[in-house]
Amino acid sequence: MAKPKVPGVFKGMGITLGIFARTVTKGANTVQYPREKETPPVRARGVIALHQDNCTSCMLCVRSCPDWCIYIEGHKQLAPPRRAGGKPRQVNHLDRFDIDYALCMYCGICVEVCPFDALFWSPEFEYSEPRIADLLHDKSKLSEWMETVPEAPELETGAQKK
Amino acid sequence: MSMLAVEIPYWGQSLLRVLGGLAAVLLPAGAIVYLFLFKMMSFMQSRLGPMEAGPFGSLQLVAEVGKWMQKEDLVPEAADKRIFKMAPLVVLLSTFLLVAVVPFGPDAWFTNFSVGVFYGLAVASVSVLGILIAGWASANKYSLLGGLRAAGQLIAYELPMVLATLGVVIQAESMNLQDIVVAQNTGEIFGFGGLGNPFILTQIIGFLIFMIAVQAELSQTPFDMPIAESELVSGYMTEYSGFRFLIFFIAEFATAGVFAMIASVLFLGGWGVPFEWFSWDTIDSVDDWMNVAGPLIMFTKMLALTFIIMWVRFSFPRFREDQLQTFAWKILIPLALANTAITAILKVAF
Amino acid sequence: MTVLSDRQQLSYIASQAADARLNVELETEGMTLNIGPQHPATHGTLRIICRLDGEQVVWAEPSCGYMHRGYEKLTEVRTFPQVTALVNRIDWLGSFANEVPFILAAEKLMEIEAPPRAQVIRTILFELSRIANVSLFLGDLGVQMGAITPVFLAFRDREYVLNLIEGATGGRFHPNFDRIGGLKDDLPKGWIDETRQTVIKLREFCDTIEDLLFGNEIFQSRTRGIGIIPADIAKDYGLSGANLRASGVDYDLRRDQEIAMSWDKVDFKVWTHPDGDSFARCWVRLQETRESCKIVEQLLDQIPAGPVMTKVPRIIKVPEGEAYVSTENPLGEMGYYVVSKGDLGPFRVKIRSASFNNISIVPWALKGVYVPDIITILASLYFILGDIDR
Amino acid sequence: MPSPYGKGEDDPTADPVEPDTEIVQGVAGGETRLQVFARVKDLDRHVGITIKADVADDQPVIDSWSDVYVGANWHERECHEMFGIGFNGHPDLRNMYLPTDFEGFPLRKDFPLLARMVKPWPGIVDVEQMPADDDEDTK
Repeated sequence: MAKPKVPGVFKGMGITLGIFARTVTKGANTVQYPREKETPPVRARGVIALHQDNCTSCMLCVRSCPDWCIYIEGHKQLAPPRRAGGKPRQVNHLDRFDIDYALCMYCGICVEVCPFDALFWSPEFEYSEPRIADLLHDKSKLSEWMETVPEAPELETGAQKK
Repeated sequence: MSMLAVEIPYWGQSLLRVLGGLAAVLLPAGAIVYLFLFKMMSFMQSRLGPMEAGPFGSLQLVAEVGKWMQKEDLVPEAADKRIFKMAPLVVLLSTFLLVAVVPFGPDAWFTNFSVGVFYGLAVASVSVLGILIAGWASANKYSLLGGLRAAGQLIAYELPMVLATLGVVIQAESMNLQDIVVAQNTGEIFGFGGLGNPFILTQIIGFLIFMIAVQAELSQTPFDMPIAESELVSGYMTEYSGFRFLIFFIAEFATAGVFAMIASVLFLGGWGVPFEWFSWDTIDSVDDWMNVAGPLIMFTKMLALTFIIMWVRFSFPRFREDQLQTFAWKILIPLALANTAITAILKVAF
Repeated sequence: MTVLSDRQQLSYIASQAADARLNVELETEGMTLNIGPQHPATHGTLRIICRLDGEQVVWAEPSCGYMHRGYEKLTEVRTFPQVTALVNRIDWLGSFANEVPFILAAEKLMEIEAPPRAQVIRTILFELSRIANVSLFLGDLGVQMGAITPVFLAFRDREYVLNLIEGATGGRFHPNFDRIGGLKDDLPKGWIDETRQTVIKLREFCDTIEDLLFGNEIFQSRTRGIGIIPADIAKDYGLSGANLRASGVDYDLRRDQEIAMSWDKVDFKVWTHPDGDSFARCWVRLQETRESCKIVEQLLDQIPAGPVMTKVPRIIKVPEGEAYVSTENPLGEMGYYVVSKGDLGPFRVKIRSASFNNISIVPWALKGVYVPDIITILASLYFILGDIDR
Repeated sequence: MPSPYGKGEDDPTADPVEPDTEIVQGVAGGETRLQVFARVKDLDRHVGITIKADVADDQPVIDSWSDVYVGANWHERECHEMFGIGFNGHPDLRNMYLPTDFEGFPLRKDFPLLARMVKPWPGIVDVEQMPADDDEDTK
C-alpha cells in the first residue's frame, strides 16, 4: 500500500483509539438490557404455545420429543353432535398438557410433527424462574403464550409455497 | 507547614501528612480504575462499561470495594499462612513509601529529601518482594510460576528505569525532586523560556525507556507474564480473594498512579507550570496559591501519562518471558546507558 | 508470505535440543503441571498433564473425556429427525455445519437429493456458520496471547451473523433446520440483503483484526516459528482443515469432492501457507473467513426459485445400508458413517470429528516448548471440546 | 426402541417391548458380530477407501495400525474401550474417555443405556377409553 509501512504496533493502537472515538461519538453496540430490549427475529424459538382446541391428545409430540419433556393426559368423552339430531361425537378431552422447559432443548420437533397445528413457536424469552420446578408450564400457561405467537413471515422471493 | 497562619503542633502535621498520603495514593487509584479500567477500556471495545451503579457507573468502584470486603478471604490450607497474609501489605507499602517523596507544590510535599530520586527507586523495588512472597506462599503451582516470572521481570526492568532517571538527574544536577521540577520550569530552550525546559524534550529516549520500564513494573499487558490470565489463571494473585485481593487490586492501580506522578515530575515538569508565565524566578518566589494548583496540575499530567499506559495495555498481546528478558537486557539497558553517556557529554560540553 | 528459511527452522530445533541437553546435565527435578479441565485456555474441559522442567515442557499428554456425552450411543435410540437435533451440539460454534454431513449421508442412503434451492441455501448457511465459528477464533486468539480488545470486536461482529442464522432458522446456536430431503422452511423476506450488509461488516472485522493483531510485532514474535508442524507429520496424525493447509498441503473438501452442495457453482481460493507454524494456521483461518464472505456473496445472487423440500414420506424409514459423507467443517474434516437397518433411527453412527485428530498431535507438538507456547499452540490448533469428546 | 409414531402400534396394556438385543450378524456385510473398518485417504489424488475387517467372535483382537499411521493411535484406543476389540502392537491401550476402572464396553448393543431406563417413557401413556364403554379401566 502506498502509505509508509506503519509498524504494526502503532497501527494497532491507532485502531483502538479509532474504536474509542467511534464509541464516544456514535455510541456503543451494546444494548442496555433492562431498559432497551432487542426484539428477537420473528422465527426465534423462544417458547412453545399451545392452542388447546386443536389438540386431540394424539400423543405424537410426546413420542417424538427427544428429551421426553412433554406430558399429556386426556380422556374420551361425548361431545354434542355437530348437526342437530346427529350421534354425539367421541372427543378426546385434554386434562393435562405440560412441557418441562427445564428439560426442553428447543429443537422444535414437536411443533413440526403435530398433525393438528396445536403447537406454535413464539419468540418470547423472558420466562426464567427462580425455582426450577416452576419451569414446568401447564396447559393454561401454554395457552397464555398463544397471544405472543407472531404471524408467519412472508418468504423470500422465489420461494414456493409448500 | 505553617501556611495556614496558625501554628500546627507537630502531631497535627504528621496527621495531615498521613491523610495527605492516603489521599495522594487512593484518589488517583480510584480515578484511574474508574476512568481507564471501566470506561476507557469499554469504549475501546465498543461497549459502554458499567452503567448501573450510580450515574454512568461512577459508583461501580464503591460497589466493587463493597463486594470484595464482604467476600471471604480464604487462606489455602497448605499455604504458608503468616507470609501469605503479609504479601499484599508489602506491595501496598512500597506504593505509600514511594508517594512520600513526590512533590505536589512549592511547600506541599511530604518529604524533601536531597536524595529523593535515589530513595524513590530503591523503595519501588520493595514490591518485588511482596509479589515473590505471594507467589511462593500460595502453595499453588500457577502462583509459583507467576511469582518467579514476576521476580525475573521486575528486577530486569529496574535497571532501565534507574538508568533512565540517571539522565534526568544529570541534566537537573540534583537528586532532589523539587530541584528537578524547578530546573524544568525555569530552564529555557535556545533562549526561549515560555515553555520551560521539560526534560521530555531533551530526554526523549530516557522518557520512552522509563515508560516502558513502568509498564513492566506494573506488569501491564505487553509485560503481564506474572498475571497471564490465559495461562496462569491470574499468576501470583490466584489464591487471594476478598479483602486481600482488594489490597492487591488497589496496590496495582495505586502504583500505576504513583509511577505516573514520578514520571511527570521527572519528565513533564511535575507540579509547576513554566515560571516564565508568572515571572517567578526561584522556588521561594512562587505564590502560595500554587500549593493548591500544584496537586491539580500534577493530577492532570498523571492522568495523561496513565492514559498512554492503559492505551498500550488494551491494544497489545503479551511478550513471552524470554523475549521480555532479551528486550530488557539487550535493548533497553544499552540504550539507557547510551542515553546517560550522551547526556553527560552534552552536559559537560554546554 | 515469508518462507521460514530452513536455517530458522534448524536454529529453532537446535536451540531446543541444546536446552534439553542442558537440563539433563543439571538433573533439575521436574514439576508436573495440570493444565486442568478447568482452565481459561482450553475451549471447554480439556486437561493436559505436562511435566515441566523450569518453564519448559518435557512431556505432555492430553486427557480427554470430561465432556464425553456418548453421542454414538444416544443416536442408536433416536429417530433421524431427533438425531439432527442432537448432532448439531457437537461443534456448538458452527452448529449448522454439523447437521449437513449427517443429512447428506441419510439422503445418500435413500438415493434422494435436495432441490437446487435447498442446496444453495444449505451452502450459504454452512458458510455463515463457518464465519461465526472462525470469527470467534480470531478474537479468542487475542485473549490467549493477552490482548483483550480483539475478543470484544469478534463477539460484536459475530452477533450479526448469529442474528442472521436465527432469523432464518429460529435458533442462534442450534438451528436444527436441515431435514432429510431439504430444509424445514424457506428464508424470510429481506433476509438476502440483510446478509449482504452483514458480509460487508464481517470483511471490515477481518481487516481490523489483521491490523490490530496480525500486524502486531509482539504477536508475530509470539507465533512465528512456534509449534512448527511439517506437512508429512500433519498428514500422519490426520490433521484436517486450516491446520493442514497451514503446513502447505493443498487439500480442501469443498473443492476436491463432488457432494450435493453448491460449492462447485462458486469460485474461491484455497489458501495454504508453507511455514506450518502457529502464525500460518491463524493466518490461513483469517483468509478463509474472507473467502467464506466471498462465497456467501456469490451464492446470494444464484439462489434459484423453487421448492425447498422434495417429496419425502412423513415418517422416514431409511433403507438398509451404510454411507460415509464428510464435509469441510470450520474445524476440519467432519464425517458421518451412518449404518441403517431400515428402521426409524440409525443402527450405528460413527462421528469422525475434526478436533479429535487435531489434538492427537499435541503430545508431539508440545515437546520442549515453553509454558506460554503451550497456550499459543493450543490456540492455533483451534479445537472445540465437544468435537474431541463427542 | 419404543416406536415414536403411530398411536395404534403399541398397546399400553402390553408390557414394554424388550429391546431386541439378539445380534443380527453383519448388517453392514460382515459374518461375525464385530467388524472394524478404517478409512484411509490420499490427499493428493483425493481418493479415500474404507477397509473392513471381521473380528473373531470369541477373541476380538486385530493388528494395530498405529506404527504405520500415528493418527490411528487415538482411534484404536477409543475403539478398544468402547467395543473391547484388542489391538496388538498398540503402544498404550489406556482408556480414552472412560475412567480407568470402568468395566463393560458401552457401545456394544447389549450395554444398557441407563438414561432411558430410569425415567418412564411419557409416550407410553395413552388416552384411556370412554369411562362407560368397556369395563376394564386402563388408568
